[in-house]
Amino acid sequence: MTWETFLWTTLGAFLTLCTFSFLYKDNPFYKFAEHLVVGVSAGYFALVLYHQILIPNVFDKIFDGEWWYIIPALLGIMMWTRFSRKYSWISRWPIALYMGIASGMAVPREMHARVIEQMHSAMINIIDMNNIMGNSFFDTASGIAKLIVFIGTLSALFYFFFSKEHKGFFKGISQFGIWILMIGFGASFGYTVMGRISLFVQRIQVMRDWTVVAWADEASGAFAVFWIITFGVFAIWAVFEIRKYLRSKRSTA
Amino acid sequence: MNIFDRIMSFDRRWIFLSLAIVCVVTFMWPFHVPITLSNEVRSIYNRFDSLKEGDMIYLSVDYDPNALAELHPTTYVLAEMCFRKNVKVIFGTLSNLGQGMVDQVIDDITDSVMLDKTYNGVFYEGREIQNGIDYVFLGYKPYPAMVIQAMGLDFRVPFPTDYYGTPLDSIPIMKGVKNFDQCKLVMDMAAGNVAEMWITYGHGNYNVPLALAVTGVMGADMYPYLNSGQIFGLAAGLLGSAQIEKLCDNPGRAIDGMRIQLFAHILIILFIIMGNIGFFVTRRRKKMGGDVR
Amino acid sequence: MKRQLPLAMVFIFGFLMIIQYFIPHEYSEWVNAFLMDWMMIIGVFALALGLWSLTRVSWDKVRQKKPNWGYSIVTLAGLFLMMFFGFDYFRHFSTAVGSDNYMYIHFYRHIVIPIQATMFSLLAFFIASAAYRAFRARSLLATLLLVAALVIMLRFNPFLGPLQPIMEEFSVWLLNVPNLAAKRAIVIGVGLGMVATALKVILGIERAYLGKD
Amino acid sequence: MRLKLLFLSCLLLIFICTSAFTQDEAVVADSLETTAETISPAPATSLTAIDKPDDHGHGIDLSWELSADDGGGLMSVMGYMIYRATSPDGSYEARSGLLLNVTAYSDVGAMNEGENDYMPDYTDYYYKVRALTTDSAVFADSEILGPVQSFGQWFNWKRLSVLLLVAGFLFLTVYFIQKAKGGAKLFVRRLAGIEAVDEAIGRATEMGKPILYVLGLGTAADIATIASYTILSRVAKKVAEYQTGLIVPCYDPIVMAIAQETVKTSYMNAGRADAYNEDMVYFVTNQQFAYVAGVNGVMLRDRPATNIYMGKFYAESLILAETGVAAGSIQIAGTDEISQIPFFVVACDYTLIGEELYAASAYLGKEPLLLGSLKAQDYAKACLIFLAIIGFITLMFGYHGIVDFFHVAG
Repeated sequence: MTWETFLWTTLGAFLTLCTFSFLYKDNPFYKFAEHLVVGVSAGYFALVLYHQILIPNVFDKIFDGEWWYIIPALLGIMMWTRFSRKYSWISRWPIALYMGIASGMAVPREMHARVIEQMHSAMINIIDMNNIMGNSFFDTASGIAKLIVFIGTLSALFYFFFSKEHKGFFKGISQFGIWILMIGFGASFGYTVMGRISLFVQRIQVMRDWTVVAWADEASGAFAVFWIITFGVFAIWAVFEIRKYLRSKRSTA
Repeated sequence: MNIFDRIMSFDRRWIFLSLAIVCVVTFMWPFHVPITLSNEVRSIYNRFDSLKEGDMIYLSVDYDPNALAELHPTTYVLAEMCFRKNVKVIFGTLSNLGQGMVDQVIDDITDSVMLDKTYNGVFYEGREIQNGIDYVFLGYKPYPAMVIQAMGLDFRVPFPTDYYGTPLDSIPIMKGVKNFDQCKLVMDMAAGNVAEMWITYGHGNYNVPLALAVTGVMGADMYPYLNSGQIFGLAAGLLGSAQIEKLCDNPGRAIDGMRIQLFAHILIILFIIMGNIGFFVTRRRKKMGGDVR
Repeated sequence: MKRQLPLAMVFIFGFLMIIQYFIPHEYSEWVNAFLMDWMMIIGVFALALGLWSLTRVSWDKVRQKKPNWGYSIVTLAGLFLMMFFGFDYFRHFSTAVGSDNYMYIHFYRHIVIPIQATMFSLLAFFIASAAYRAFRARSLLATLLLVAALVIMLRFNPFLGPLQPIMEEFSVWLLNVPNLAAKRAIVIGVGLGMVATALKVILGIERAYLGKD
Repeated sequence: MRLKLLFLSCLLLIFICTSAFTQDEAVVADSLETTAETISPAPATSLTAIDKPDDHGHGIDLSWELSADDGGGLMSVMGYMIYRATSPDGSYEARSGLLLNVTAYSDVGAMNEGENDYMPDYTDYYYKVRALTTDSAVFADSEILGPVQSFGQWFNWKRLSVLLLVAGFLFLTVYFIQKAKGGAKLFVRRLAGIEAVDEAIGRATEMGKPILYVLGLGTAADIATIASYTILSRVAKKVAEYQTGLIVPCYDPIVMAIAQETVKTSYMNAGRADAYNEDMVYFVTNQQFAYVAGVNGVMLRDRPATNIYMGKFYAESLILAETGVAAGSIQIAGTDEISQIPFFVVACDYTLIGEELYAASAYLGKEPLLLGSLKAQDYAKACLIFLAIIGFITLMFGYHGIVDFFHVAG
């Protein structure tokens, strides 16, 4: 490993620790990492848009003779009237255009993708399945399971009625609907736990790899210095925290 | 304030700390965890185990780096198992980033065997794993459904040459190998809809004995195919990979990952149980008119 | 002019896009692609507003010496260094221009990626603390939530012994039956809600975003 | 083109070697080859070609009947290929790969001039289908069919059901809005999450702390974000009336611009234009977790009394909500992102699930116009449930009409 890569990866490792320190409480290290990443990522994003959209999709096109790209460019520039108090109403035109296009796009497409497609798959034939009872109690392909999905879907939809008081029969069915919703939420939650733990494991792996590589190489001296400094800084901070804590305890007692 | 009140008003940073400790410790310390074996994974192993020297199988590596954590261990273990048993392997991929995956698997195993004569604790006495003799890598072609159908006719149709540019006819192990009829089984490691294509076109058209290793998310959707007998085995997610590693007696990343997952889950479940006990006890006292603070 | 024209534009472009969906002709495809480009381009220009806002808020903190003002200098420094590297046509670091600039790439790789990945991995902890706090059998609904989550989390636990395969099967059932029903109902409801909201915007009933006068 | 030919010739080569014999005896095949394969097969018949319907042009649909020798007769036909020319006796070029056991094919070319495989509209094309055998020299061409032209359509009939549903929904919306304008009383049931908003603003005022409103990660084009503006405008109005602080960190610059306009309007409506400050609504950054880091910082340092999350949220939902819990804020969330609802349900005090987010604006405003559209939504839902039940029952008796209505092919 060269000194150069050593320094860069060490910076990354240090910032990783800074971010993890947030789990304990808000602290100067986290504040530093947070403010740094906000600035750097905003700058990064600005440049990405500049190089990947503004240049190829606007300037290049206009200069290549597709003059009509001046129109969206002008609309974009109209957004800048927001810098002025007097003319800021002009910025409503591009906003109105944006909202119009977005809403118009959504109407048929969402109707198709969400409502129609889901309705289609909600209506299942439970009879022509050759196993109505299924192979076992928890067979997901059985007719009974399919019937539960169908009834569950409809009752959960009943829960979303807004202009009807949930009373009588209506109450029963929307109650069943909310049971279904809750079981579904619990299941998704439990299912996600596994993936989230592996995110943390990945970070451990990154830190371990960095440690192994750094130790194994000529930069190991600098590596030791890094660890000493990092731990030293964190330790001093911890001592201050503990003292503060003890003092507060004494004062309350 | 008694113990139950303490549980109820417990600082969540203790949870963070214990979770971090559990993860780091289980990560660093390779102790043994029991892994329960499911029938669908066991049947994959049994098929592989019954292969004889000189048999041929097809391994389809249809995932990209995103699913690497879950499926890579399976590919490693199964490929290694075949090499060990002198079973010939045809590698192919239907995912455009899959070539890198196959390359990595082949390189890691062959290099290790070449240098140390061992791979992951398995000793290869006086033997090397050679391209064209122990395995062949066909490479990647787009349009998975078409490729599977064409391979059912003849491997030479979609892949006139292998990944390295050698014509298939001049590769020793491809002599007399025409299509899936000469393969004892097809194992598909898939992230995405390629798995269903293998079922529809591979199994449906050519009746190949097919087993799948898929990502955890896809697992639940694949059970119907298992029940209907379209696939003979199914390994889903990291859990499936870990079971295969265990069955093949070749522990690696999947078992490591499982160990951490398992203990982290147990810890979280313990916390949930503790929270509920605390909740019930304090509630009962509240009902009895006790002092709750 | 200040209010009627924008409302008219929303109406016209909204209906244009609805109609466009039903016309397969290539002219209609061209219009669609062109308008998508418009939205993207307006977004690029609007970014200047965003950067200005970030700069001003940070600078105000520094100037007025608000609490934690020192960190705002870090934000500003990060932002402007990145901009400088990205526009460095004089090749101060003897490397390529623009998004291939050495410093630009390394700042991204070794500052943005580690911090973002770590932020993401905090979820491992938060999912545990959220589970601890919320999964209590307070009511029937909370119990259903709790039981479903527990079953799924126990599905691969070998310490359960003979119960484990049952848990496995039960969790597959939970994911494919009640979970599917819940998701499907939510998707249909959300679809209707979206269409209703979009229609309200097009018809000019929802107009909070346009401002007054 | 060359690839296709290579593909085909390769295939043929292999078939020559292996077709009539078992694979192990491929070597013997050479000597017997000539006797087996000299009779031409029967050609494919009843070739039809029409412009591909419901498309943007540049495509022609073909269909034919299998050759008599495919799967019967001589059993010699193994597949088909489509050939096209621009005049009946011009040079025919292959337009498809080998088609196994099919009787239909769509010949689709590129739309723009200069692209590879460009297929101009309103041009006469002539087609023939070639039935191929294992011997590349033995094949049979169908009769030549033509001329056919391709052209784009002005209505996509496959999407008719979408049009009908959109039109029906539009009708319901307009009808109920008219009815509401006429002064009809419309009932809406209570929604805990919505009522909590008022309460939470009151609490923030008592505590003298600000309210944090997060619009989520959506762009201004996401309908969830649009719904969120409306909620923001109601919240901002109440905040202005109570003179509480408001913090709106934004993820997208256009969202920021619109949110500024929304908040400003609300302050003006509340008669407190002087209290509005441009920096209430500000841009953070457009990278997911960097944004989360920034918002977390606000929660821990400004200690808002209430956090309101409305809009599109992804994996960051739980990070935000748990930090909010640590900071001791009351939290109200609403999102249409299904995978994130469970996390909000678990970590927040009140959650608007899916459609409730879209209904929230009507609730908060209590304007008859908005309530009217809520009523339309309910009627639409009732119709869908009714149709689903009918479809479900008729399906059991083998009638697919309703199910097919809800299937959009293109």
